[in-house]
Amino acid sequence: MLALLLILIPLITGVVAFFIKNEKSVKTWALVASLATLVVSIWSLIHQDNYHSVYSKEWLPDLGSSFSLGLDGMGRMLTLLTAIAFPVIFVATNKSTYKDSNQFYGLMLLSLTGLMGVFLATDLLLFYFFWELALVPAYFLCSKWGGERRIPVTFKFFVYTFLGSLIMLIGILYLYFINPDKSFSLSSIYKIQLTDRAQDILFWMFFPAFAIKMPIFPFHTWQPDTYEQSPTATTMVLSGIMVKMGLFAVIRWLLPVFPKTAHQYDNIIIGFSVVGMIYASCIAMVQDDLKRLVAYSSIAHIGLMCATLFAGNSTGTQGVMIQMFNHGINIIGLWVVVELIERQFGTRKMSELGGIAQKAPVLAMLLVIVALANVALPLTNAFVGEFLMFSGLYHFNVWYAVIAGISIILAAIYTLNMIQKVFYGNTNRVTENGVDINWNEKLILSVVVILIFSMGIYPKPMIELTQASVDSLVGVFK
Amino acid sequence: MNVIVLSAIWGVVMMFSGLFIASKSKAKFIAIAGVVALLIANYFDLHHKVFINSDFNGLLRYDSFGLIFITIALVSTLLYLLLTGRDIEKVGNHVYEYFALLFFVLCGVGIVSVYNNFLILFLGIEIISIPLYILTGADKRNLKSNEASLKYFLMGAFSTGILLMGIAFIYGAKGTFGLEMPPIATPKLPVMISIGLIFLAIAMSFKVSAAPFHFWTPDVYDGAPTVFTSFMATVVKAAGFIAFVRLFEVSFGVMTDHWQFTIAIIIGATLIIGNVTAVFQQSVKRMLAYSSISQAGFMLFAVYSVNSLAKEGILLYSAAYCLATIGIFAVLIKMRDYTFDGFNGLAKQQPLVAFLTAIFLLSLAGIPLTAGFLGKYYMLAAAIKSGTYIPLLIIAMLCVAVSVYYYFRIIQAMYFKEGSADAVDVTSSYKGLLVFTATLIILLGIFPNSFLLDWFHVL
Amino acid sequence: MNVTEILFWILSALAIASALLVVLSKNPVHSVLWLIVVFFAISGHYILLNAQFLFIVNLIVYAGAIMVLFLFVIMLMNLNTDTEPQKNKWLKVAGVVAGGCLMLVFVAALKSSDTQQVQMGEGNIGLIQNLGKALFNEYVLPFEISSVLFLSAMVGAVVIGKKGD
Amino acid sequence: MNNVLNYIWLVPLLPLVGFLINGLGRNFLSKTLVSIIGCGVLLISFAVSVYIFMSVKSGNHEVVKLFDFISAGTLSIPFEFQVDALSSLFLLIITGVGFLIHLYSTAYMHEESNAHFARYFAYLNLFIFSMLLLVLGGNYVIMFIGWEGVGLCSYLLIGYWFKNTDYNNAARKAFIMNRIGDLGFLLAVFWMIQQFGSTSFGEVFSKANGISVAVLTGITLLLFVGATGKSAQIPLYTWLPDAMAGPTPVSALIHAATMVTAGIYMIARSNVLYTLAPVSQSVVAIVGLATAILAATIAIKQNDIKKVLAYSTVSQLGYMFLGLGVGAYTGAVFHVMTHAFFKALLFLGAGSVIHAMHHEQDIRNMGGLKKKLPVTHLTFLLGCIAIAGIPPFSGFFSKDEILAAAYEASPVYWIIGVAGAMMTAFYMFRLYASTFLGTFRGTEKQEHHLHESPAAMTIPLIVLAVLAVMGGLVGIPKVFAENAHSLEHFLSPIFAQSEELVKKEHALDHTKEIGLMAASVILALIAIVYAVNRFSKKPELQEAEGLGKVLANKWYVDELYDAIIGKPLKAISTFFNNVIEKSGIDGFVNGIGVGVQYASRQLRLLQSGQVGSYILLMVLGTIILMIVQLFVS
Amino acid sequence: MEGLMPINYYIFLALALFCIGVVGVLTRRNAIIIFMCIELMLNAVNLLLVAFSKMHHLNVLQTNPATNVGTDAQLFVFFIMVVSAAEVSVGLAIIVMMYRNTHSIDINFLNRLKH
Repeated sequence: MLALLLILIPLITGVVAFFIKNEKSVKTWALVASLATLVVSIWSLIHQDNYHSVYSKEWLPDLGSSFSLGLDGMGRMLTLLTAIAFPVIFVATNKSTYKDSNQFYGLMLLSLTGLMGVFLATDLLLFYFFWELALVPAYFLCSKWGGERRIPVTFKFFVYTFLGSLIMLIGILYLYFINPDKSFSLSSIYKIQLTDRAQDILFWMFFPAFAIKMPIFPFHTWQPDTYEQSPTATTMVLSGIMVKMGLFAVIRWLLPVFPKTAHQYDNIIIGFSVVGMIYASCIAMVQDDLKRLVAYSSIAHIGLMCATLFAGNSTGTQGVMIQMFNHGINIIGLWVVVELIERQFGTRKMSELGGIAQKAPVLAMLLVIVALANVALPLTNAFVGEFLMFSGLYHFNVWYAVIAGISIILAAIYTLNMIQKVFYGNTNRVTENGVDINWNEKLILSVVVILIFSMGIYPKPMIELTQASVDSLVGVFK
Repeated sequence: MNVIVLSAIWGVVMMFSGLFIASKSKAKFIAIAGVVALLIANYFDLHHKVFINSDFNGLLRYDSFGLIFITIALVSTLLYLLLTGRDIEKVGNHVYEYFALLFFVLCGVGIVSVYNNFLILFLGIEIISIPLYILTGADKRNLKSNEASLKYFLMGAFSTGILLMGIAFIYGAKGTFGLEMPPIATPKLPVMISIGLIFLAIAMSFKVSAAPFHFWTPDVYDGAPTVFTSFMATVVKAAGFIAFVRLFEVSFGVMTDHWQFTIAIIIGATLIIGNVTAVFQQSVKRMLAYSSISQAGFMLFAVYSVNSLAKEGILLYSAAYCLATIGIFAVLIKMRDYTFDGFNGLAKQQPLVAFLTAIFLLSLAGIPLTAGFLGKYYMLAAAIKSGTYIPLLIIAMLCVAVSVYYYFRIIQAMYFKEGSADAVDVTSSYKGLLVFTATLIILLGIFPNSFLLDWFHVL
Repeated sequence: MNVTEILFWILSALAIASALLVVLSKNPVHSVLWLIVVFFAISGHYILLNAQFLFIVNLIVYAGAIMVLFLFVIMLMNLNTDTEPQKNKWLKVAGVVAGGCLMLVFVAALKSSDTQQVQMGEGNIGLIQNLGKALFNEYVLPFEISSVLFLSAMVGAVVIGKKGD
Repeated sequence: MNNVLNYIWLVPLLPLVGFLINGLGRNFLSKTLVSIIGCGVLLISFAVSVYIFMSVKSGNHEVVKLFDFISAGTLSIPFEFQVDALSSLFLLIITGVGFLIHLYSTAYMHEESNAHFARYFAYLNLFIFSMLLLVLGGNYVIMFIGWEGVGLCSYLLIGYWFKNTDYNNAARKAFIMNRIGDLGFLLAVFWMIQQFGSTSFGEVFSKANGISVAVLTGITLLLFVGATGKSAQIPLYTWLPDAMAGPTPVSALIHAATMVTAGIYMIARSNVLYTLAPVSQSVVAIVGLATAILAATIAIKQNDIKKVLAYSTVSQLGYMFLGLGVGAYTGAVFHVMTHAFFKALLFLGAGSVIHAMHHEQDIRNMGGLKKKLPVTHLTFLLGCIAIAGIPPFSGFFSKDEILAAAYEASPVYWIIGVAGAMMTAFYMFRLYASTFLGTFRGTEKQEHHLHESPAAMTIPLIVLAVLAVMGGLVGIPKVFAENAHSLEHFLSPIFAQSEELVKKEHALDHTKEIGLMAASVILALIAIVYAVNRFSKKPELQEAEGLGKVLANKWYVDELYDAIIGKPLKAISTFFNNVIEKSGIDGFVNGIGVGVQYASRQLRLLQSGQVGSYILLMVLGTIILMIVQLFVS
Repeated sequence: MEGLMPINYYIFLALALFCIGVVGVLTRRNAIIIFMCIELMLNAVNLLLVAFSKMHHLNVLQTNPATNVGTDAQLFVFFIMVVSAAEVSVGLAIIVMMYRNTHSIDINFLNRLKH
């Protein structure tokens, strides 16, 4: 029941939002809607029984597909993340004005719907539906309200991801016809006994879609451009949550269904991911645009998660689970800061900024905390995740862990660089009359910070929430 | 049978009312009334209540497949007339004749969707083609229109020759013109059947504009008056597919593995040529012509895999395709300038129209929640079910990705580009109809069963 | 080598030769005339096959009405002189080669097919009586349909041909 | 529970509270309030530590488990504190010295504006908190938390004056160098998890015997990498001298007394592992020794008062590692303690001088401060003597214990060590002489303002001076008095396991030991006398030449690093960004798009508009299809 | 017996005419002549159909003397003639219209629509 609510609330409110012409009221409306979603998802944490967390209804009988949703530990975590993210985004971007704001917020809520659906669907075809539905609003958001190069860039992003999912569609169909009880439901798909050859082919039909979405090296080139060009609010959605769709899909639909092939090619995939980490970190070091820097750092982090997933031991997987949440929180925090800086000073170029710490000490402090979480300093949330992931990767193969470890150092380099160039040093004419952030921005960032520390100091609840998912996955994977 | 008879009759009615009614503007009302009448007649058809009751010695075969398609065709035609009826008056003086010809075409559509005999097929195709030659050339002052008409006629006649040759060989092989084919004992296909099959396939490919027999399509669609292009590209083309599928299911269904490879080649060629060539077009009208070729490539999967999924799929697909294309043409007709730049900033002037156009385009591109997606989905499913070559599917998918390029160019123009494009004389009823069309597309995309496919089993 | 065969060969040779001349002759009028000859030859074949009805129809409809129509149009456009400028030579060659290939493929495909016999001379299915019965019994539907076809063709011809608008 | 050890969490908690109060209330709190809070929390936790120390001294020790930190699958890492002799001793040093330095700071930082003053104390408290976590941590992960925490705080404090770009660079360098070390540490931890399935000290050490020597060597070496980063050993030492950018009390606290000794603490803590891995033990010894010498040579030619002290710190740390390497764990810890006293003293003294000279740090512009700053002068002198290792000052005992052990390991160690000691004596007194003796060389404006520092600064000096003088008496070697080495006795439970692993077969006989001591002391004295004569008259003002130049430029190590790591990394990143990313991968992706466009432009031409060619193409298509149908398939 | 002919003769004759028609379509530029060539193709088909009808008639004749198998083919030919007559009327009308507007029926000038 709650599962259905999680989709319905944003869907309905989103459609309604299109008709609210007044900017202030549509902002409030969107905020209220997202808060409602948050309430429901928290509620779903409390009521973990069947009645609340499962919903199923006949939909396309002769296609063997049904409209069935379900919340498991991982689903709860990711829906919670999504539900937290949107209010944060809405408040953080409250000050920035978008023309046709009703369309903007409507589309935002629709993309929320799509994301929720992806995390909730327990039917492969339904999953595919939402997978696309999350993409389309994002496309419109990016290329209507984005930067000057937005149209080609976001189009590339769209076609790239769309192509990936089309190939996946073929895979889905093959899976359906192989499936003896002609059904798309999660349970029946997990039961299929695939021949090795079928696994090989199907795996490579599914994986690209997810690899592009995550994205991992070398499928990542759409990402920095898109992040750079799209409005920050959308960038937050893309990087905070949509990126998780890829990982989630790997955990939910790829590894359990094709364990053998996943094992067979784990070295290739992990190798690429690890190389990608170093590669992305290196590139991040020479970026001047804050958004690009964050984008590349995100690629590096995702690379680690993907690699660890395919290492496939419980420690690492557990790490990935909670890191999905933590990375979402941290990177949204980073984007909020970027957004605040850009809105105040009108530029994202680090070379043009500097000395903001004198003008906006609170902003500086909060950013430093978020940035340190980004480099996984102990007692911040990211440390727990990365510790577990590295440990898992280490179990899989020492050398991957060592190489991946180098990215920790590189991360420190570019992050501190960023802090120094933007916040320290002396002010210049761009930043000389900067002011500190106001209360609701403080509020948002402090929410982020509180999450960072609470997850970092006492991660136990989150771990327990996802324990079951991890065990089942690892169980299948063994 | 009702529909066939009534449409023919109504064609005559249109002709004569042309003699007695002076004002042009009445014509479309009579026509709309006619289509409504046809829908009623079709309702009786659906329940097997036939006015003129006679057995056709197996020349016709009324099954749910054909009947449902006739319904789709009639609904599409109704929408088409409601949306663009007024623009037909602008084409030339012989308004009533145009409508009459449209009704004759409808008669042909009715025939080819229920035929059960090569003779009927031949007559049906001709009865569709000949009025279309005329309608293509309807804009007599316009050289492009003339040229299109002549090209269409010459190539059409040529394809008729090929069709007949095919029929002749099939007859030579089996001695009757009935569609049913006796099961082939020998592992190798008799040569005469093989040749006949190829020639029939080619002739039908020509009608549905599948490569490499598609060359007439862009020129004719481009040259013909836009209203008639809209009709040609939707109802007529879909009817061609129904005929194609029926032919290959009933006649050659028993020997699929002998010809699937050949069809696969045609599919591949059609998809690639259609999509890739569309990319570079500058005129939306011409782009839509190529897009219709690429869509045909997808519909051919139904011919490739003649199974129940394919038949349901082709119905759904043609419904989705007709609705979306009619919608887009209805918008296109209202535009001053048919190039992509002509759409720049339409969302400013006409937010609703732009939004609906976006839905039509998304449906054509096959984005989920639109009927277009499910259509493509069924095609793929059918193809996979009847066992296909993965490379072909991959090609198809790549082509879909390419198609996104040219469909989204319009969306980009409407929403993201600055400009002052505007649609002329947009009435609220027109908007309402567009909304209705879009709603149909969405509904078909979400609940295909309750709106279409369940009948397939009921009837 | 009985008389039928001799006639067959003569008519075939005539048909093919005059068909070639249709294609080759520069002057459209000549082409038309040669085409009429082809039709006559084919009608001759119909006689050989004892399809009397078709023999008549072919003469009247084709060799008579249709070809005269052609002739009129050509005269109307006074194309009787060989005004047709030369088409691109390569296209011509390509055309011929393509046609030849088509023929080759046919021959290659059909040469090995088992040969059945064709009844010449007698047999009464080609007689008007028989065909008329069939036409107005089981083939009445196509007959009606073809009337619609004619109707549409007529309307079309009027729409297109009517002058002055 | 009446057991006092269960209140151990108070010790780190108090500084944390201080940090939070000062950090959040920085805009509201007055300086006095801030100082009271900042120092107060420390005083209390010092008191608690003393209390705990006492109870530990009375023989009880335990592992206090607070809560489950990370538990995934089989791996379970509790948040636990290890309270025993070693940690309690460090508790005393950290909180005690820490308190003094806080006190000192209240005066030293007084010119800072309110907010920044508060920020300073917040950082300082946070540092103390992390340092306490480090030493209290009951397993390697908790230790690592503190380990990185202190790194962070040192980063924040070095870059305290964030307007100055050089300072920021120094801070960044420090953090990154530390990070490199931390990676080693982390890998070691993972390896441990793999081997032992746990990181708790007790479990690890008890299982250590069963593990192959190779693995242990690997783990210990990786740990040592971490240590080199934190404790500024070759090759990662270059950040420490730069770290002098921070305020002087910070240098005293972090970069002399406490943080830099974390490496020693960690190795002493895992002494069992090292004892079982002789190879890494000797690596530690050699690296330590090399560092000691290298730093000493550099220190000789430095003119910045703090730089000299920094290099001397590095070299002293080298001694400690030497000690660890040769198995004299007690000695090492002993030296940590004494070094904390006298090096803190020296830094604070230097701070006092700088304070008086208005942030002048170049000793070439000083001299003759003796009479102007009597207290500072006296305490500084005591500190110099202590570090030079003249009996009976503290430095003598601790250093000599290490040297003796080194001699046992191999005489070569001893010789080099003594050479280092001699240099130490030399540059320390070069510093002393050119700062306090001779004539004043600064501007008269400075001379005019010269004044002794306020009580808040001198009191810590005096206290530390006393400690520096007396501190050695807790570890009087056997030579002079049987089992007067109370420290050794106190720490024995920690090192017991290693002790029994290596049977001390021949203790050095006393006459020989005394001889060695005498030798080292005499050499040191010679160096001192020479230095004082040489520099009290005419200090070297001209630029150094030849070898001197090389030394003055720190053997060009920074330049070397930049050349072999810094520049290539930058180059390769730029290459990735401009070539591989833009032209390579993205180029390929875009290339597909361009390719489609091109193909489209070409395919268009098929649509020539000529009916003839259309039909021709159709016929060709027909032929092909027929061939396929009839002859291929 | 007298008056039997192998079907292949007719097949090849018809195909020959058909191909000649195709060649004509491909090589001529005059729309009318192209159209005539198409008519030629249709006639080839007619001939073939009649031949086939007689062939099938003969095949059945042995078993059933009273059969009228093959009638349908001849009727088909009849319909083909009908349809082609209709086509001719329309086609010539279109050609005439073209000629009125451009004073040429040369298909090579039909290139306003391309690409």
